[in-house]
Amino acid sequence: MGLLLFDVVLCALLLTLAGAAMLSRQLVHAVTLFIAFGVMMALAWARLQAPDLALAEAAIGAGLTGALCFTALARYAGDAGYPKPKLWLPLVFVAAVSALLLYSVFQIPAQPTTELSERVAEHLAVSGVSHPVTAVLLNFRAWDTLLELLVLLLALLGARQVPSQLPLHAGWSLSVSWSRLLSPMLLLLSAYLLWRGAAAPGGAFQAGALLASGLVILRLNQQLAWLSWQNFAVRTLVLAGLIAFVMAGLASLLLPGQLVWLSWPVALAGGIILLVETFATLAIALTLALLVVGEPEQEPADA
Amino acid sequence: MTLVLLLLLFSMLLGLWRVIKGPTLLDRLLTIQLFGSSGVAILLVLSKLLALPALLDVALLIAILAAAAPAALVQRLGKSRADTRSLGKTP
Amino acid sequence: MLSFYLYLATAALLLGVGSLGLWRGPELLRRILALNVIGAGIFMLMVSLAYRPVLYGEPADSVLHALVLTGLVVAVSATAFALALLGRLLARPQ
Amino acid sequence: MSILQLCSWLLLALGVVFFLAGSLGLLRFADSFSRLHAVTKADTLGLGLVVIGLSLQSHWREACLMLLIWLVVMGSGAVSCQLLARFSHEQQANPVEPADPGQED
Repeated sequence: MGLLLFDVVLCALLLTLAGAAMLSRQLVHAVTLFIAFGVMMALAWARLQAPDLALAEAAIGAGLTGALCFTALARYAGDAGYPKPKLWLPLVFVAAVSALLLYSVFQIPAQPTTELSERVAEHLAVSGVSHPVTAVLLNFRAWDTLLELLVLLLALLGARQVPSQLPLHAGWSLSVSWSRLLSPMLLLLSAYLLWRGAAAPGGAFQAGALLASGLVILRLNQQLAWLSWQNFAVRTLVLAGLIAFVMAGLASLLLPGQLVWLSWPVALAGGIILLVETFATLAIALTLALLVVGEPEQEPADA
Repeated sequence: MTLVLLLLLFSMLLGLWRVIKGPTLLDRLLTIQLFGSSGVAILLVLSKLLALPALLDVALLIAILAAAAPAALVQRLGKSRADTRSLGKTP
Repeated sequence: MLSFYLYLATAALLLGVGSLGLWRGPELLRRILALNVIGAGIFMLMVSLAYRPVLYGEPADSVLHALVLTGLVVAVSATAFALALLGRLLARPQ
Repeated sequence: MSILQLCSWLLLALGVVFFLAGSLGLLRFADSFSRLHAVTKADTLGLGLVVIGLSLQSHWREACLMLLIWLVVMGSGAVSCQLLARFSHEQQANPVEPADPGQED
């Protein structure tokens, strides 16, 4: 009963924050509301017993989204105001669509279809890890993860085609030293999440997102001058996730008894997954960080 | 335990007014700070209540990122012209 | 049971709110945020569906969790790409 | 109910009170800087009390993790308080964007 009330308040908060972000008059307010919305989403995932998602959402929402949006805002500075758009026509249309959606989601039966999760549980023992989400991501549906790394790479390559420079400003010394103080902890926590992914919530995506947030925060505080596409090691590591994945797939094909691409032999599965995940973490972290703060360094224009 | 959870969420609900109404950007950023720390507390209690120890990791993650992020973000936004202008003014 | 439908309804309403923002704008950045809100609604739909086994005392559906996890990271990279395009658009001399 | 549990519940209740006080301060105080003060201090203390309260009911490893979380939040409360105040101060001195009209819907 109490938990239901908690759900009601949480859902109301989520909807209010989203609605206010969409309707607020100034863009900067929309962005802050959206960041608050991200924090609440992490809580919702935690409540819905999806700790993996809560980890990823927290890492993305608290670090990356904020940096992305504030960078975009800084570009908007000095932009003229926009005329206030009409509210009623879209509102009526959207209300109708929402009513339809509401009607259809209430048709969904509460009885779960357990076929897939039963099959996951059945094959968990031969996957090399004991955490089902990691087993799905890195073994049963390894194709998805491989292609996702490709999508990340494509996003980075695409963003690099449209560079627009925004100078980094000298950080406040308190902020710089505080972020430096926290950086070992960030590194340690993401390594822990990566390692932990084999048996408990954690894994390459969460660790990668966290590491990316850390890199972005340090970069915004004028650290990590090496973090740019010009650096050969960075480029190599960005590609390393994909390469390690493909190599692992090819190598496991060569082993006797292996017929299917991207299916790991049982005895080696744990090791292969850890290896692939390590490179994937580094690749995800660097790709996301470059996407967020990737522009070439430049002296402030009028300093 | 559920009562604690509810009251913590209620304290976030109180903050909602400030994040929507402002009036200054500082108030909004502050409310995000409040959401961060109440969120950490809620996650701690939830991890106990739902018996999900992994939520403690989530709480640590939010704590560390919320610790470092606002400062970095604010620099990105606010210092741009203000800083160079003030540098120009000093004799 | 009730919370399951509550989160489903929230997912549907988030989709509605997001599409309102997408239509209304007026700034491009707000439209990108609106797309993210719609994405959040869809993720919430999937996660609520994954929550159903919990109602019957079983662990949540890991396949859906894995899908949403992939989706979260793809969504942030797509947002970053969209914002890069936006930055280029704004940097263009008027 | 053992003494330990009683203490734990008392601490939890006290922690929640501090959280609510912080939020009330955010809501009621007159200007941004006093609100800043209310949030960053009261919440840190509230979180500390919640952490100690929960630790009394937990395994020692979880208690250590929670203590670490509290330490981080304590540091970040102090630092971000300073930084946000400084940001606001600089922005007031030379505003980048037109001043906020103060009301909106």
